[in-house]
Amino acid sequence: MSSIITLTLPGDPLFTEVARQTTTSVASLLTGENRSASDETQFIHDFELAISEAFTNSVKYAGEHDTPPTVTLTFEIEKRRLTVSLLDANSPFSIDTPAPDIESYPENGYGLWIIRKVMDCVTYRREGNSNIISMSKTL
Amino acid sequence: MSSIITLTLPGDPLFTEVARQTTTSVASLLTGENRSASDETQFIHDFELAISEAFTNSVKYAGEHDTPPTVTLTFEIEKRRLTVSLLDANSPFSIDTPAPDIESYPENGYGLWIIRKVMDCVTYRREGNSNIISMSKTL
Amino acid sequence: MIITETSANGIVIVALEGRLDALSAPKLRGSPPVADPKTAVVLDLEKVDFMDSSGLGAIVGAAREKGDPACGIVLSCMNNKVRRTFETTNAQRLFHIFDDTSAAVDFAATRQIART
Amino acid sequence: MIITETSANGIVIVALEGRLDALSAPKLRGSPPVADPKTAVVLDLEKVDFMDSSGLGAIVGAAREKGDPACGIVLSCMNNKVRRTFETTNAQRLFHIFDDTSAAVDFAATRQIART
Ligand SMILES: Nc1ncnc2c1ncn2[C@@H]1O[C@H](COP(=O)(O)OP(=O)(O)O)[C@@H](O)[C@H]1O
Ligand SMILES: Nc1ncnc2c1ncn2[C@@H]1O[C@H](COP(=O)(O)OP(=O)(O)O)[C@@H](O)[C@H]1O
Repeated sequence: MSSIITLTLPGDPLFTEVARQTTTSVASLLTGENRSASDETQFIHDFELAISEAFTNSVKYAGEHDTPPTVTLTFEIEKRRLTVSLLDANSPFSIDTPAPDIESYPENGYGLWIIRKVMDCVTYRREGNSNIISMSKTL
Repeated sequence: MSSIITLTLPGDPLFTEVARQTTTSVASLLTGENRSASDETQFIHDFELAISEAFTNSVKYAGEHDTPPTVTLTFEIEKRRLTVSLLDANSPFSIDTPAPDIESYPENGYGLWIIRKVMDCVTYRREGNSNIISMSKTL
Repeated sequence: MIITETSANGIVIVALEGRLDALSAPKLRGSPPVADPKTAVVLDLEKVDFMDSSGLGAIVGAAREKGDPACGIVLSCMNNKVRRTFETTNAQRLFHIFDDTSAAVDFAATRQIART
Repeated sequence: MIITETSANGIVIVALEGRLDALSAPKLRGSPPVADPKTAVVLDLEKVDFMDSSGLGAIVGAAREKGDPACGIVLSCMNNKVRRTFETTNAQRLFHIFDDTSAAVDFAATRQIART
């Protein structure tokens, strides 16, 4: 059986830290069962990083709306696996971005690449007017 | 204008730490504007304590149900004031508990007393089949 | 929460580390030196990051069951967070509280000799 | 994020403390020694608790605008969390990276002399 946690935040960069800290505390729930401390630290940090990227994107690409945007994070814990999904009301996008062309010293375009690199599995779907990006990793 | 954050957790003591850490990160959003560091620390800690008490009660008094219980926390930030409300589906109760009779070394009965002591304002209401306890404090 | 037991001058020192809440309070309550009514204990609270009323209740309840509650559990190294939980309930009145563990041990040892 | 500027051997050392993300990256990007294309900077990352791609982009973008990107910003004291962000994007290849700030300063000073 899995456990579900949901967190809804205003779509404002001020709340990125709440998204990260909640993610850190949820990811910590999976630790402490004879894994190496460095694997556990990496697991927690990788979620912190991925969620920071995804939340920042949801806020950055929110566009203009009548009502202030919100972002909903859903955490699903199944044994040693954590899946975090972010839902926003932005325009659709593709997660299959190219690797950053690092030699040209790019200032942007790293976010989705980093998410795919640090997670085991990343999926995207469109539901009604919402984007849902799901990121999962097993400890 | 106020900002609203909601967090829904399984009604299980394992998730108390997530409730506390999210509370800590939300309360931290109100700090950093020329308050003394010790006032800020106390403000954050008092919320951490109050939410730990309220969440523990929601879990402890959940009773038997067909579906696993959940607890929903709502955070409302208005300038220097934070209000945290907890919603559960338990039986109704009263928040006007007496002061603990400390000389008799009681093992229980401290929770609501502590919440009232460390918060500026605590209210209770019954909505449908839900209890909502709201706790607020100004930094 | 991590519970470490050592002893000095015939007194058991129980040092706590981490969070003392509804999840960990039963572990403290059930630890042999705390649960045994005849053992005088110094409880070192320095490394308690967080303590709520479930933790407080475990300490107060265990003290009640000791022969001499106020000397059965002696407290040391309370940090500000822990102090807040004690003070909002007036529970600090029930205990002898020391800033360092060795002073707490000396006190507990003297009391124990007086009783025997 | 707190940005502290000092200097040694004619090299500006910019030390960062806290979180380097979308909220704080513009502050780093706009700090005079980082923004000025002619100033060689040692960026001390030891106290960065967290860095995501917005922070990385600010550092990489600022380097691009320096006369000699690889020597315009020299990095020191990267912790594991920061290293992870650099390595997932291969951005560590763009920089000279030192374990301590004084070695980074020596390197930057030598390069600056070589250029003048
Ligand atoms: N939540 C989102 N809502 C709308 N568009 C998005 C979202 N996330 C990513 N995108 C789109 O995908 C592109 C690539 O994102 P990313 O790899 O994070 O790099 P960057 O944000 O720096 O461009 C963005 O430029 C944007 O067009
Ligand atoms: N969320 C809740 N749901 C149902 N009953 C509650 C809830 N919170 C408190 N109560 C009731 O109020 C009483 C007092 O609570 P409290 O002061 O926290 O002390 P304790 O839980 O130790 O009895 C509880 O015994 C319980 O009957």
